[in-house]
Amino acid sequence: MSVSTPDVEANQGGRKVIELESVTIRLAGDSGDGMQLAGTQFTNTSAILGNDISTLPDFPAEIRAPAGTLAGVSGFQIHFSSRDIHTPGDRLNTLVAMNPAALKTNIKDLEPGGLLIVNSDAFGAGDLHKAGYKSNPLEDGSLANYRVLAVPITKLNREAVADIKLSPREADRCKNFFALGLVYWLYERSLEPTLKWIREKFAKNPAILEANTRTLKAGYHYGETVEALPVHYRVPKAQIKPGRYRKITGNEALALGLVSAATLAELPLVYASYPITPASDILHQLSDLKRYGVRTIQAEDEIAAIGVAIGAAFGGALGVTATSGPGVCLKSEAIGLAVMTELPVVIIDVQRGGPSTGLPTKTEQADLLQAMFGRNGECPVAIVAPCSPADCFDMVFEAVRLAVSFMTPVFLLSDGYLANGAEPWLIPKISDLPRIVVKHPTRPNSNGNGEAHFLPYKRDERLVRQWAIPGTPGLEHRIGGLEKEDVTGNVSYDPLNHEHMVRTRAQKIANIADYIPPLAVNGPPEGDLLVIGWGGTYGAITTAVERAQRKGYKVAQAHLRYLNPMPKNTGEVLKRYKRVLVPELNCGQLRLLLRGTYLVDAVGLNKVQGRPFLVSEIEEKIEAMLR
Amino acid sequence: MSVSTPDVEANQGGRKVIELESVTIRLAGDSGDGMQLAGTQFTNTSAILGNDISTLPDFPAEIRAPAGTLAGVSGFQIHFSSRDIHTPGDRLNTLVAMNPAALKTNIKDLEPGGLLIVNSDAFGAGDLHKAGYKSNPLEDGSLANYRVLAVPITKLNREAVADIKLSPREADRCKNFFALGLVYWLYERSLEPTLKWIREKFAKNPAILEANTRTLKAGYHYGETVEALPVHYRVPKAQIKPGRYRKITGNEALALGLVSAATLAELPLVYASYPITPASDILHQLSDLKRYGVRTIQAEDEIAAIGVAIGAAFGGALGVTATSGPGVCLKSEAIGLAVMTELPVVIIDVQRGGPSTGLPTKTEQADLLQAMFGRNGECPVAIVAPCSPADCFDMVFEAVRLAVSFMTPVFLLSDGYLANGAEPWLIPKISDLPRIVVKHPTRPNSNGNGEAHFLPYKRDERLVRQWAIPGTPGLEHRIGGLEKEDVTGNVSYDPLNHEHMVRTRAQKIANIADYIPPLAVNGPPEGDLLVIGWGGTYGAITTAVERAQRKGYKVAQAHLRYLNPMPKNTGEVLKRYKRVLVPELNCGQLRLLLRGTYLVDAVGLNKVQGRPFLVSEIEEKIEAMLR
Amino acid sequence: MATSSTTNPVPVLQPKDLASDQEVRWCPGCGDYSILAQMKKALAGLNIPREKLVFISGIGCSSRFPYYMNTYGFHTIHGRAPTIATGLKICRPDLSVWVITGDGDGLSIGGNHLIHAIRRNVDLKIILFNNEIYGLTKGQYSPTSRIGTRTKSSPLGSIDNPLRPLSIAIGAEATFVARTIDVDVNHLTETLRRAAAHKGTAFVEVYQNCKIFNDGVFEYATDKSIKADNTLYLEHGKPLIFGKDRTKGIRLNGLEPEVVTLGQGVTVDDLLIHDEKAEEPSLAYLLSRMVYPRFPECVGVFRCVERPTYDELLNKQTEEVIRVKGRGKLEDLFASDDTWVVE
Amino acid sequence: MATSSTTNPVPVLQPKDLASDQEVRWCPGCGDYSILAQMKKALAGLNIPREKLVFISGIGCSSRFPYYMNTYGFHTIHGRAPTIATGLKICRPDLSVWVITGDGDGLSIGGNHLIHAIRRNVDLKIILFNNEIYGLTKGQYSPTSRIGTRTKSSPLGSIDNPLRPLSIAIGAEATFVARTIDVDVNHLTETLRRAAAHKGTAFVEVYQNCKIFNDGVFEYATDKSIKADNTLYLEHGKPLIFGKDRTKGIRLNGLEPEVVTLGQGVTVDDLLIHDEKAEEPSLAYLLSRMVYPRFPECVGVFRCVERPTYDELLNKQTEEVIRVKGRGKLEDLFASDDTWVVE
Ligand SMILES: Cc1ncc(C[n+]2csc(CCOP(=O)(O)OP(=O)(O)O)c2C)c(N)n1
Ligand SMILES: Cc1ncc(C[n+]2csc(CCOP(=O)(O)OP(=O)(O)O)c2C)c(N)n1
Ligand code: SF4
Ligand code: SF4
Ligand SMILES: [Mg+2]
Ligand SMILES: [Mg+2]
Repeated sequence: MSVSTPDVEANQGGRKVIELESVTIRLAGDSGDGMQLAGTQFTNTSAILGNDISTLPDFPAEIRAPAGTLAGVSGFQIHFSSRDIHTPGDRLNTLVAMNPAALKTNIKDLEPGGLLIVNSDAFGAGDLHKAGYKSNPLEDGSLANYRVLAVPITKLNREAVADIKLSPREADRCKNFFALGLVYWLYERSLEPTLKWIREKFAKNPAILEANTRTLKAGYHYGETVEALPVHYRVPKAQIKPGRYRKITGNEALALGLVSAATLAELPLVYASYPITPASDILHQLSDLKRYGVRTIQAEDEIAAIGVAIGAAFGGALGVTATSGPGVCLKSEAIGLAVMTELPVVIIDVQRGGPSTGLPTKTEQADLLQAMFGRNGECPVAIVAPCSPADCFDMVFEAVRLAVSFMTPVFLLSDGYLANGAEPWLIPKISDLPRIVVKHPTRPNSNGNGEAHFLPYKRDERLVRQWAIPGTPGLEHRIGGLEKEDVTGNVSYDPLNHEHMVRTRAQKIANIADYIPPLAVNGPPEGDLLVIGWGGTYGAITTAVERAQRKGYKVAQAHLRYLNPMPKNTGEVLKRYKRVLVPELNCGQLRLLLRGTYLVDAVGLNKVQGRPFLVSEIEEKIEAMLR
Repeated sequence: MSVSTPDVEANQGGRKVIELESVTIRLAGDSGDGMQLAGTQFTNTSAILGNDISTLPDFPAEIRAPAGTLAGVSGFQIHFSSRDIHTPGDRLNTLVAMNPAALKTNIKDLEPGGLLIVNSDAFGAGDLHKAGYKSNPLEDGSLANYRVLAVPITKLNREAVADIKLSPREADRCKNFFALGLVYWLYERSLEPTLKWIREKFAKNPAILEANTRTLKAGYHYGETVEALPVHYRVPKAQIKPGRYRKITGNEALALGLVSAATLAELPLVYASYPITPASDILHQLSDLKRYGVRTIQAEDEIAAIGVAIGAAFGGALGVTATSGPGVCLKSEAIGLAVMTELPVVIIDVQRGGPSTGLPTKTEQADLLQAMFGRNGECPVAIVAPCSPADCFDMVFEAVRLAVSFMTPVFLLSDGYLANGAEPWLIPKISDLPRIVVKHPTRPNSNGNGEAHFLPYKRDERLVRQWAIPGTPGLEHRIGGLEKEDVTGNVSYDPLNHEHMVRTRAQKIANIADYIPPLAVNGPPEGDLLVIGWGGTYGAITTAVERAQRKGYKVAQAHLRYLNPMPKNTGEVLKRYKRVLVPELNCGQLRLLLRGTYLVDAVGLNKVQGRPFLVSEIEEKIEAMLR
Repeated sequence: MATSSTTNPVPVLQPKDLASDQEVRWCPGCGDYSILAQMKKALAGLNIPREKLVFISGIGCSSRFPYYMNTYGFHTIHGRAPTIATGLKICRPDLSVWVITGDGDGLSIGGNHLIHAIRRNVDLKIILFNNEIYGLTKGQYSPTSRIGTRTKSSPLGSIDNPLRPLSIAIGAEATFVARTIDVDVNHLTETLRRAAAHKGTAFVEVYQNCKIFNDGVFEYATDKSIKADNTLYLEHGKPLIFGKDRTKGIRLNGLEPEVVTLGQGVTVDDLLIHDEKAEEPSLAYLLSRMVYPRFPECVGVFRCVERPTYDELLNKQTEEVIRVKGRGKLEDLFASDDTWVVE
Repeated sequence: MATSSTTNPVPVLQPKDLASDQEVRWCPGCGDYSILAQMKKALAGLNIPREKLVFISGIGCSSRFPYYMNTYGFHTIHGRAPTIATGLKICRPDLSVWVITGDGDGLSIGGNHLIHAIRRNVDLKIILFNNEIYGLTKGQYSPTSRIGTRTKSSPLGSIDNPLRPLSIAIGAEATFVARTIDVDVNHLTETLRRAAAHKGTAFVEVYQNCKIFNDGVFEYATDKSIKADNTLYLEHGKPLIFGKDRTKGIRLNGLEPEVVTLGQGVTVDDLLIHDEKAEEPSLAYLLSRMVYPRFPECVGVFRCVERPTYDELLNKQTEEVIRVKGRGKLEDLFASDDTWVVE
């Protein structure tokens, strides 16, 4: 979102203040430069200030590359606004580059005329060479299209902390806070929240505390004093639903959601996982929540992880496992076992760039058809997909609800963008959270020839079997992966029984459609175009569609958070629009399902770059289709 | 195929001879009764006699059940005809049941008025009990709808071999040949081929040789003499393409096809597999063909098996692995690696009943979407599917051709029915077999900055990269599962490169369509209905469609032997018919692909019983749709 | 499967109480029958209530076992039983969890899960039916088949050097390792009882005859006329003596065992003494290397030591934090990061 | 990757000839750098032509290794490198095939393939970089992490009893087993040379420091001031002596090793003599059990014996039938079942 025309022109401290609706900035530097921390501080401050926010970190590839190299660049992007926003922003209004490598890898995202703040101390010949610059961009005119503010950040930071007892390394480590202070001034943010954080964080280390405090202020004052900055900016409070908020990433939301769902369902949570980017953080989060009764197991591989989850489910616990695409391959046989034995397990797939090892740190949506069909035989499972970081909380809750109330494995499809992206989360009242009621049977469920029997595959009207658990006297039974006889669950090779069971398993999943909300439409109930998506593209699609609507196009948006089964009204919604557009970060997977299921001539907008959609990309496609 | 009205009535040896077009018989007994052997003998004899044949064994579940139980019944069905036939037959004209269990499990398939031959000596109280009969079916009138011939086979066989030195067990083991002899008489078959087989097989064991010879003849003469059989039958020679034939099962054809393709491509064949029903026999076959230069490895699991195949391919060999559905799950991650590294491997999936362990010995077609989509990321592979046992030879040849000429993994989808079913195979002339030309590069393929370089991901006009193998000086290079930079193959996280490579991999597979035959139509070029199928349903569909055509319906048939990519004209063919029917042994997997790709409102005929289609089932559906 | 119910289980079970209603489907003469019978006998003695017993298996003839026990049971997928058993045990320490596996299921496809369950010392009783063949898939050689074994998949004889189940288990830090034989019914029963009594992973290899595809492969250890000379029954604290008339023994020569005959100069005191409690597993390992025909093969408990179990440690860790910090409330959890209020 | 070509390779390679054009991407200070350098040095000496060298790895920091060698290389998938290396070796016995793996890649997800490659004795050189951590995924504990290791995934300390790579390898019938240390450059080079010289699976554990996530975990074995007392360098046929002034040794007490000080009554003759060629692996196993701080940890070649390799046996079997029966012709193959002619 580029700078909108100034609403207000004040004259304050001799400086112009320009009020803006939304701003997108990115802090970029070497992995060692602490950009993630500075970004987090800016985000928190802006949130407390009352802006709506959306952020996205950009980590370097998995291994720490040598300092100063392109591969070692780490960035943190913040979109803050006085309006309700849904994405971390397309183009940057301001870029802070702590070294040449950071400049080189990020400059392309800065809008023409955008503000570029660089640490000029880091542009020595060696630094330039490491970044592959033949000449110094600060001097060769290649940055002419931008407003460049070259600041000797290293030097100024050292001066700021000069008379504090610190090793040179420690001293230099503070420079991210100098930059942060400068940006705080630039956007009229109060230093207090960060100063408070510094006080708490470094309480045990007065020297560091003092150093960070001083350099933060020094950065701020530098902004005030230096002539080079004629204006600074103001982004007013946004209209936000009142309540207590926190910032949450998708992976955090999944962890919290799982603990909440288990607690409210009164089920012990057993989380078994094998580390894999970008899902590992869920394991890290949950391992730290043992006091909430969570049991985490780091298994020897993905097969073992889902095995543990299935075993836990057999024992009456909430069995959950998370992984990314390559791990889903390995879990697929065991998922089939859970389908055949009709045990509730939640499988989280934090999708990343594929195929094969692919792009482990990048985002993609290309595992949908794998989740639908990636198993032998007719093997239906339920699939849900959150649409934003905070929505991960609600949808993992749904995944748990569906798993235990339909005795089925449920896939939750997240992605690298949702996993690491953050947004404000209105902390829910516990009493407002859905209750999940689980009843393990305690007595036999039939009375064949006088004797009481337990029939493990006897079903209720929704076709769901009972969750009888070991330790219950009189309900002893055996389950397994061979085809089951209807009702008794005995092994059966009978042809008609097999057909009956295949169709029953399919119908049970289909029945879920009666227990999920219908597909909602954002925009006119009918019209020229429906833009339908799923997962993490929600924010970009929403923003694009709303812009197109403001331009007067008859376009609506629908977003599928339930992918199998789809909401009952999906087909009917699709038919209400002349054309259908399906933006996906894959080659058209949802599109195939919609076309095959509903015979609509859906068009795809497909991007497979390991990056989320830019709002503009979708906006252009919409206009191209309607113009 | 029920008995057609008699064409000829001869009077021969005081007996009527009725000439029939086609006959279907089944020999059923306990696993120990040698029914498979008797069936094979009858098949060979009929083939030599000039009939067209199609056979299907019906094994008991995997473990040998106690003798005489239902679970222990083993059957062998033979369809022999004076016309060109495509299936083992729907209903039985004659059933031989060696014990009550065999009767109970098979009688339902005998046509009304059909001939039932039972070994009356095996109907004691104990035998009846084991089979779960409350009363003796030979006496309680429950068989009134059939022509029952109760023969004391055990007794007669013992008499026949009485004065030969044999243990009682050895003596009784011969009784299958008594039954065989009787059936030979019934259908006017010569004993000579079987007598010859006996002479060769038991050359080292005169007693057994003599016993089998005698009892075979005794059975034949019993037919001649016993009054109970007023008629016998004649099935004349069929019009069959001249040449040398052998009987072949799908699994045999795959083994022979692989060896042939490797030999003609001048590639060493490395076949790595982990045993699994119904694919194990391919491993058994190939382990016995070491003198054809085959290397077989029984790996520790399916993952290791495909790992070995990929490693062999990297080394310049033809790497092949085979499994069934559960094993495909385990191989899926490694298949992704082969897609990313663009190495040629052939993956054979002999489909069985699913999901999970499912019905290991039964047939199904439910792994199509798994083969298409069962991997993380956008991960396209080529897929072919043979349509008959003998076609397994041709299609595995195709799989090899596509794999090595397009540097891609290729799936071959067989199934339990094709694997164990047999039909005559016209032995090809070696000179008529397709040549597969493989050239491993021996010198660098570029000249970047003066120096000669080898670029592993440089492609030809079909987008295929070169197959450079270790040991070649100057071509040293590294490949792997991380996204590759175009041309150089270096690891690349570049967004646009990723998109380019994803689309390039997809396009390479799409390009295969230029190198496969178009979809052929059997029947009118346009009309009311197109019946389109894939895999082992070919025989049943063909027969049903031809019958409907004879009844005057405007119905045509097309069968997909290439499923990814599909033949270029597929969409155009589909559009030429008012309606489209897709019979599948699954819940509609090809149907989803056709609808999603071509937006045709294809209707499904779906059977999921672990059994092949009956011709009548398809015939009825066709008429129901057109009536 | 449908099972008859006894809402208040009889305190002392009879073996027959442990039989399910399912028809047993192994081949006539299969060694599995005996193992099933002895298992029922062994468990009947322990008065663990039926509903507390769980049998978890992979895939194979042996893995059909759970269907025949009137307890809770799970016939899972090939090679993965230890993972599912681990999941069950960690959340249900109250259960007695048994894993039934085969030489293919446990050592071929399932080798990794087996060694990880063992090294973690999850409180599972793992019974490996070793018939040196793949029975269910109709007779291919297995990872325990001796070199040269001719099968459908090795018509010229297998070339894969076999694994020794006990050596692998000991290499994987096992706390309980034993070997027994299908037809030695008393020893089998006793060994199963010992396994049940062990806290931690109990790994038991059972020599099991596959009547159909590998008949007689253990004849040297089961044939009345010769078994005494080819097997050595281990007893804790006792010298290693064997032979028809117990005149032969095992002596250490440096670190190599050697067979000696008692009498001519050799006395019982020269013999190696068995110590199943030895701190270091070197003795158990050495015994696991003794292979027929060069040596008699040891039968009995090779090693039995105590170590905290994984399930116990895992649950302790949770209980401990809860004890110290108190059970977490969702409210606190949600507020565990900086929060702010919007009016 | 694009690589400069030398169509007729220089007979004797220099280490630098083995460097690829790819920028090395490990963290500054990572132990992997040293292993890479010594590998080049070790191989340069052997004059195996570059094109005959193949490095196959799984996934992990360590597994990036092949990209940095100007040989053939394959960065495969997590844990599966031994299977792919086996496939390559059996059809290309002419190549020198190296497997690079980590403690997670080789012992967690890949444990099963590792033990099967070892027991089959496929002619592979398997180098396991043991840093007792998952580096690439940013620091979770691994199957070799000591109990109590605090990581992102074990904030309260790990509870999984670790595997000892050498014990597992020996339990899996290994023919060559060695241990060396990233910073002991000469020993590392020499050990890699020994591995290269072994015919069969050579399994080498390298203590490797992960600067970022597990820094200093091997300090006891690398710190100049103390390493002499905490490590014992094995030499074939020599007594087990160690210590700063080589006054300490290892003596056998029954089957338990014990640390003794030479001098007071204890002479070198009392000490255990190392024998890497011992027929039975019990000694190697016992040495693999010696763990700091109770014992010095052995470094060097634990075991090195000859056994036919899998690849060799496999190819022999084929050559043999062909020699005896003659190379099969397709015509015979097609006619291998009864045939009949239709005129
Ligand atoms: C994933 C998978 N691969 C292969 C199989 C086929 N299979 C079933 S059991 C078995 C081996 C059985 O051998 P073992 O474990 O020794 O058991 P046994 O039958 O000898 O008791 C195999 C290969 C399968 N069911 N699943
Ligand atoms: C199937 C699969 N699961 C998980 C991962 C994630 N992963 C990559 S490397 C690794 C472990 C690396 O540890 P190690 O083998 O010790 O190598 P190191 O990085 O320590 O050298 C994991 C879990 C993956 N790439 N693939
Ligand atoms: S095949 Fe062998 S192991 Fe399986 S049931 Fe029959 S005898 Fe037992
Ligand atoms: S994370 Fe550790 S092992 Fe990986 S490169 Fe960095 S220092 Fe080396
Ligand atoms: Mg077995
Ligand atoms: Mg590691």
